Amino acid sequence: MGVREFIKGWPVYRQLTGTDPLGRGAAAKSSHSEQLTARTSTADSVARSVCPYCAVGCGQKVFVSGGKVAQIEGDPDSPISRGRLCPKGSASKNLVTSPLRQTTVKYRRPYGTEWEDLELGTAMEMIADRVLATRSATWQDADDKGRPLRRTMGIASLGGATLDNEENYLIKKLFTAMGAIQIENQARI
Amino acid sequence: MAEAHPVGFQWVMEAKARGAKVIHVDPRFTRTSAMADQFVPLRAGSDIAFLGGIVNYVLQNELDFREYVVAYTNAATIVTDGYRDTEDLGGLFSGFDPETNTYDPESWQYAGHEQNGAERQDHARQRETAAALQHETHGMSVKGETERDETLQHPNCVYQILKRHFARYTPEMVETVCGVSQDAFAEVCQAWTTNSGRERTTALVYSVGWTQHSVGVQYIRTGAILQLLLGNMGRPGGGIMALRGHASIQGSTDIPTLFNLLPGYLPMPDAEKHPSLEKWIDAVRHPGSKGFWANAGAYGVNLLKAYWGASATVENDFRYDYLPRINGDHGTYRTVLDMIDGKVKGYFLLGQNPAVGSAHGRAQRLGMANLDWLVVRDLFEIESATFWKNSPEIETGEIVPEECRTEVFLMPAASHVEKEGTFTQTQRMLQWREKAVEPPGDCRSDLWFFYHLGRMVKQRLAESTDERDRPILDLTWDYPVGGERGDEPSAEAVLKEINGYEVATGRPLSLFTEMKDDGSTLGGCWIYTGVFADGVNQAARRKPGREQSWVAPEWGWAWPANRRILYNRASADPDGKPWSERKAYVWWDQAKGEWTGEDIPDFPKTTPPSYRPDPGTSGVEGLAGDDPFIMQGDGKGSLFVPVGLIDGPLPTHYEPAESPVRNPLYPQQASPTRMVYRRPENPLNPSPPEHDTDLFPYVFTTSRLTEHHTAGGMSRTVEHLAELQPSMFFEVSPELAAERGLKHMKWGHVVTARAAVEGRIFVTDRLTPLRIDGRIVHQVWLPYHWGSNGFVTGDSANDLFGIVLDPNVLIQESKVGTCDVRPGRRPTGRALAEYIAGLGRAAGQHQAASVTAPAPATDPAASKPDEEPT
Amino acid sequence: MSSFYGPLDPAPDAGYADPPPRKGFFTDTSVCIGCKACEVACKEWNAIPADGYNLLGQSYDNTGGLTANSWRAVEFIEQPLASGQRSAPFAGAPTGPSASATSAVLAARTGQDTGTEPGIEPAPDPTAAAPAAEPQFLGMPGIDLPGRIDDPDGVRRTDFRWLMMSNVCKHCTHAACLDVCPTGSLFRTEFGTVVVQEDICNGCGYCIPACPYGVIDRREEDGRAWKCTLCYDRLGAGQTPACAQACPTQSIQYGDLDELRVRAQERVDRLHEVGVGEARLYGHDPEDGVGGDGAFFLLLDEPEVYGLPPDPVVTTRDLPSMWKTAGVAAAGMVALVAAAFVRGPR
Amino acid sequence: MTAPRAGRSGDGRKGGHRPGGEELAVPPAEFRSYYGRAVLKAPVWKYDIPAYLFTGGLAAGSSLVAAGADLTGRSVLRRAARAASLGAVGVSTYFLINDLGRPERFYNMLRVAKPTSPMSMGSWILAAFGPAAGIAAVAELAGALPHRGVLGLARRLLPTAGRAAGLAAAAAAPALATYTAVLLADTAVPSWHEARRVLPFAFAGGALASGAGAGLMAAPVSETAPLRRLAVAGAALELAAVHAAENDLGLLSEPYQTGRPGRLLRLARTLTAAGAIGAVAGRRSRILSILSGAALLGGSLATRFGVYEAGVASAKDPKYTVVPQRARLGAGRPAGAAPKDTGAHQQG
Repeated sequence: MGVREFIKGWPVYRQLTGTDPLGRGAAAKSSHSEQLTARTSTADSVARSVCPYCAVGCGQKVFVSGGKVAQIEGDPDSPISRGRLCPKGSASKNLVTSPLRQTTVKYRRPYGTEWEDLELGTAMEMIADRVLATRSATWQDADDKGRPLRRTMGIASLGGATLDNEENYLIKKLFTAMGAIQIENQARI
Repeated sequence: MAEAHPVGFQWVMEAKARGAKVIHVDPRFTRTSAMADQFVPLRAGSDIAFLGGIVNYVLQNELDFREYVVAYTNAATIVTDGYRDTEDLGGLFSGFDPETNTYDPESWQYAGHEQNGAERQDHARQRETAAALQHETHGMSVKGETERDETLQHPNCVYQILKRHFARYTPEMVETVCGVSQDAFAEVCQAWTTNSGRERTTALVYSVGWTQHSVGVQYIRTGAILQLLLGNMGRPGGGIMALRGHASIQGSTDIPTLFNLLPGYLPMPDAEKHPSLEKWIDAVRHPGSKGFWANAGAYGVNLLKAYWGASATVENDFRYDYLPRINGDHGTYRTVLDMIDGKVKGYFLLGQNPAVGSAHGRAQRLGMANLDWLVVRDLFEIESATFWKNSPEIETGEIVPEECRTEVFLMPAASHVEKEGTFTQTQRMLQWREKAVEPPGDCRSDLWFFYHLGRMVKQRLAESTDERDRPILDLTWDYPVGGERGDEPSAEAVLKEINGYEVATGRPLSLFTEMKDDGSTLGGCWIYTGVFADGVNQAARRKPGREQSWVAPEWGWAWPANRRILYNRASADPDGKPWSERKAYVWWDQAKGEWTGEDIPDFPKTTPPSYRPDPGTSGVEGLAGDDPFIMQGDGKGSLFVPVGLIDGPLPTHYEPAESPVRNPLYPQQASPTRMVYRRPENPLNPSPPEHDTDLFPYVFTTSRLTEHHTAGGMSRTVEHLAELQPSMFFEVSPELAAERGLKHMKWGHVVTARAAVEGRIFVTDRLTPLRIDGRIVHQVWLPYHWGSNGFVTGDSANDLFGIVLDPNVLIQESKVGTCDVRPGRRPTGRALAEYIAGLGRAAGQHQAASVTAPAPATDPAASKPDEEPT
Repeated sequence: MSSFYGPLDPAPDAGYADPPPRKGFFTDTSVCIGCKACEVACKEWNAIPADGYNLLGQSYDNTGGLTANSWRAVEFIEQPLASGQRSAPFAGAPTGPSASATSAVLAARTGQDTGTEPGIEPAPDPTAAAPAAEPQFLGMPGIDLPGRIDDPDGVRRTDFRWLMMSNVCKHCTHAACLDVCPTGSLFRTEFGTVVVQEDICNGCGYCIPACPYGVIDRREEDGRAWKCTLCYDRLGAGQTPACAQACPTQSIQYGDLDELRVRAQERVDRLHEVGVGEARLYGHDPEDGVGGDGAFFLLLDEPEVYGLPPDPVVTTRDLPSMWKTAGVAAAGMVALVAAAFVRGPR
Repeated sequence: MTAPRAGRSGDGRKGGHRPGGEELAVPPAEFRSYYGRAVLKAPVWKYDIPAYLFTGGLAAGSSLVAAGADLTGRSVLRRAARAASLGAVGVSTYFLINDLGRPERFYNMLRVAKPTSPMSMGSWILAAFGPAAGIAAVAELAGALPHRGVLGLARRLLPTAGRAAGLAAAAAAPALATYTAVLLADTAVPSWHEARRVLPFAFAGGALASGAGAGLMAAPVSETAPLRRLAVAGAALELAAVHAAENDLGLLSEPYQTGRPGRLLRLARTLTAAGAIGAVAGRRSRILSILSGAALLGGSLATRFGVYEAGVASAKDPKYTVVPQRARLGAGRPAGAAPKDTGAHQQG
């Protein structure tokens, strides 16, 4: 930048030569302000989503830039919510980007006093082993009158009200096939 | 509603702006009250008395919408002679067995249907298995043909029974029981009735705290009776709206992760009642009943086909024998007690935090501490994952990490933007979410977790010849995988299976009526059939609301068949014409010979209003042209429920399991059929007529704050929410503050026989003492969002509750209890355990005498009739 | 028309040729449900840090007011007053004098660490918050509460209302913060709003005492002044500010200021019709001390009850006379020095 | 937790329990507020700014004294005053930059030239004054330079340049001394804004008194006769103006009288009066002159801190915001109805 440009860019010069002699508006505008854009307009992609909190089902638009969630806000198209969100819905980006989020598997061994790290794959293998072992150990073929039960009472599950229908479907399907019946969720609470 | 569902509340504000009167009934003045035209404070646990009073007002003054009531409800139906009401039996209905604390509903049947009751052999079992939750949805299984007296004069007709039953719910009684002044009560009665009828409708909105009572089902029943009497069901601006609290809690009931249900409200087979496919199907379709449940065979077979695919054939009853059987109470509370007893070894927690969110947190945590293994899948390190290191029981020495053997896997979950799939919101609408980003690190969707768990289990058993492994090996589990990591199962493929398709061609079904019971179609959840109609993901539809009609049928997809208002045939008169132009919604188009309107008609499309079935016709064809309640066995709205409820055919005010007052209405103190678990770790506070009820003289209730979400796992962990309500506090009236020496913003604690919970005291005019039965009753309110983890921490209010359940659905009473409130912080460490134990001992002295006599309890977190004359 | 005072269209005055219509907020407190969506939406969009986990005891207000880290702040006011349109909520309830006075005093003592300066200070004189003397309870627990039965005045808690308001920067027509800013960091945008330019602000702090509403504030770890920008970036993209978009009940309305003023007047008229006589507009009048606010309010009580100044004035109104006075004083200095040196002996 | 509202009878509530227990000039104010919290934000400035108010005034006063000394041939006084001026303006600059939230961006102060911003004007004034005062002070070093070469040239030119610069600084000085009064008054801080007609005189007087005081301490008694006159005049002006602030602003005088600012201003009054008297009485005593000068400086310093803190106190208490505005509305004189200055008092 030459001196001339520097001078021309100097707001005092703009005050003296432009329409804003008092330097309170146009003359005082900074380069940052000149270049300001809404990150919602420059997002790489927008996903149509639904708020994860209560059951009103407000529409959300999830703006993504550089593979990261840049903004989550209400979807004005939704006839349910008309673009509005409550404080929880409005905090959705904060939710998914919270520094407290767990992103690795944690393991507490029996009688342990601290978490340990575990590979995801290892954890899955261990869980599968335990499910089968427990199922085996607690299997009930029939009741005392000989009526079939075909189940285990050793494995229980709680949760699903915050999950997708597809997930609940697989959960119920798998547990039912395995004979686990104490499958419950918030609807009972 | 403004507190917990602010965005939904915009529609109430919209109605208000157009002149609707908004009435809010709640123990405490909330954000909703602030916007209401009338706020009615009442005692937690007294809602049936309150609503029953309105029912009585309607009946005594004959203010019911008579034409609607006669044509569309069972008001005219005659009940068997043997029926005896609570009026006659001191608060019990006929058929009560004091041995088991259950009813034999034989004497509640419609005249001529008496054998109906006999079918349900074991009433205690009914209660244990939450059979009513099944009935809730597979309809009242009564025969289609009933004896009726449309003059409503027959002494045994439902209308007259109703009138007698509610006769004692006078304004004076409402005042006595609820603490609502007669003036305020009259204002509500007048508003509700004058705003209902041909030209106007009134909506009843409740939050699901209503269900968290020992008589929760009957709360909602009372609302239903009132709305039916006033002709507010199936009509725009009317109805009963449950404001549910979790993004897909409706979906998790439709496609249930519940012990007693299979997808589409099909019952889990009972070892005793459902020995065969046929028995199972018949239990649902109830031969002789009218309506769409008649096709239950197709629904059941399609589910079995969806589970076991090619292996499920007509010859093997579609592998019905692969289904595990229930034979009792396997609900979450029973299961937790079993954990304490060492009967349960492994536990999955899927986005659920019972250590904070379930009643009796201590029992929850002690149960978890006695497992072999626990898998927690969550976004955050929730309290249920860390019970072994920082639960209150660590402090009291009840859990010692070095002695607690539970192996814990904390598996990070994908958030709602990191996976695709559908949520079903509170109005039964499915909305598809697109995936925005990949989940970070080891975070995975539950779809991924269960798909791969299933795959690994199948692999491990591949060589098994054990017959018990066949259901796993034959399970269809071939979902395509993809995504950036290449191993994410396709949610859309799962949704297609849920929707159902023709086995031969793969063509998606458009409606459940296309389902066949011969194995040629399959579908995982019949009520969701149509969500993939024409091979299009209908739940992903996003036509802007402003570009379509006010019903907005092209946004998402609502079950069944994309209907937005259930039973909307009732929005037209018996002749098929709208009750009024203002309230036109669905009507009969004579020229086209079909039902039409703003919504998808909830009725056989071409069945004219004048249609009358031949005698003996059942099923869909059995529905007369003016039978709008097409899922009920008689096609009528049920004022009186002869079948399916454990605790009586009509709502009756019983005191909550814990109450400071004697039931002013009946000698029977609390619900006689409530589920009580009498165990050392589950002591209950004494209630009248037990002695020493002044140990716990106050009523407390809990609810949500706008700024937090349930057990706080998704809000205490979010700094922009945590800062808005950073600390546990509880609210008392100035009068109670004076009585107990409580100071605003100072520490105080609330105690029950189970726990002591501390927080900052808020002294506020928003709570008021009430005059109940001649004495002053104070109420305390607590939010229940805090626990030991997150940006902000605090004691958990749910620790205060014991475990007492509604017998119909096995949901706990966690919206009302008795307590004491004391200034200062609670004791800590072992002193806390001793403190509680002392309270428990004091309370326990009074338990012995009280098993059936009086138990009490309930009240509403929020019940709000909103009236919307639009 | 003065650039310093009175009605004015600020954008052209600030040198914008042919600017878009002036934008603003109309915050209708009569429909505010106090959900705080505005606070959160604002923080999310503008990447504002949390400002402390402090329970204030001011009803549900744990924000405490506008700071550099809270550009929207929802206030809660519990009043034993008639609402004008409702049944008395506690009529017939067996209630007595309220202890709210005490409560308010205690709440007022609470300070808050907001990570900003000056942030939220405790009230200098908490008793000023008290509506009435603390009720005297005799301390005798029983069926009837002490002080209730023998209440000679017949004072019973019958009426009650809970007022809520989302406070925000007013975007004054004559904005003192902007006027006094020495760097031009605070400037008037083409939309007529007042915005801090974060690349310019050097944290001199002058804007803070200049604001007649106590809005603008400095972020401690950052040193710069921050406040509501009316989402300048979103406006530029034709979008609605984050708070207004989120607001579930349209308590916060965004739009062309002229239109909002009309809408607001209609709303007041409507409320008056239905008996809410206490409804009044605040900051809507171009003739007021700041030339009208770009963000104005419908209130249900006096402004000071919401912590708003009842008759704010832009300090710059008096600037010409102040410069004049300073000139006189300066001339006096010269005269006195001259006199001192010229006159008399050494 | 009801927020501010009127008592049951419908009147306002008690507002003023005064800290300190001094006599109230006005009856306790009745007003309502939001939990008693401030309407305004108090200034965030630390000690730098009140200190700068003093050093800026000192620099201005000193440069005026230096110019007078220069023109009247009092070379020791001139030299001392020029040094004081440069020193004071240097310290001032440090204070100003130190107080910034982003000190590295101090240069943005010259980004614009805004007559609406006293701070902007002040920056330009300082930008003019500082170099001038610097050259004037440097010129005093001329005598130490060699006689030849470039520095010899400088040695010859510097006295002239020094005089020119000194006069230039003196020309800017009155603005430097008084703009700070406008800087304080041009805020919403009630007790500052209300004192807008007196603060410039207080600061002008203070600048003169401190300039004179510095001179008294540095110069031999032989050269200080003008300073003694100036000290009396400056002190009188300062005392009169502060007295007006303390008494003529109605409720808004209260912060000047009470609490810490009240104590500071009483100290200032004592010091300033003593300094003025000492200046006159000590015309033959170097020691007394030095003490008088110190008292004047101290008095000026205390005045600035007192005035500053009074403003802060007035901003922190909603009473001072609400009550006068309510009174204005009650009298039918809202700000909007009165385009002209309608302060509750007219003092000069």
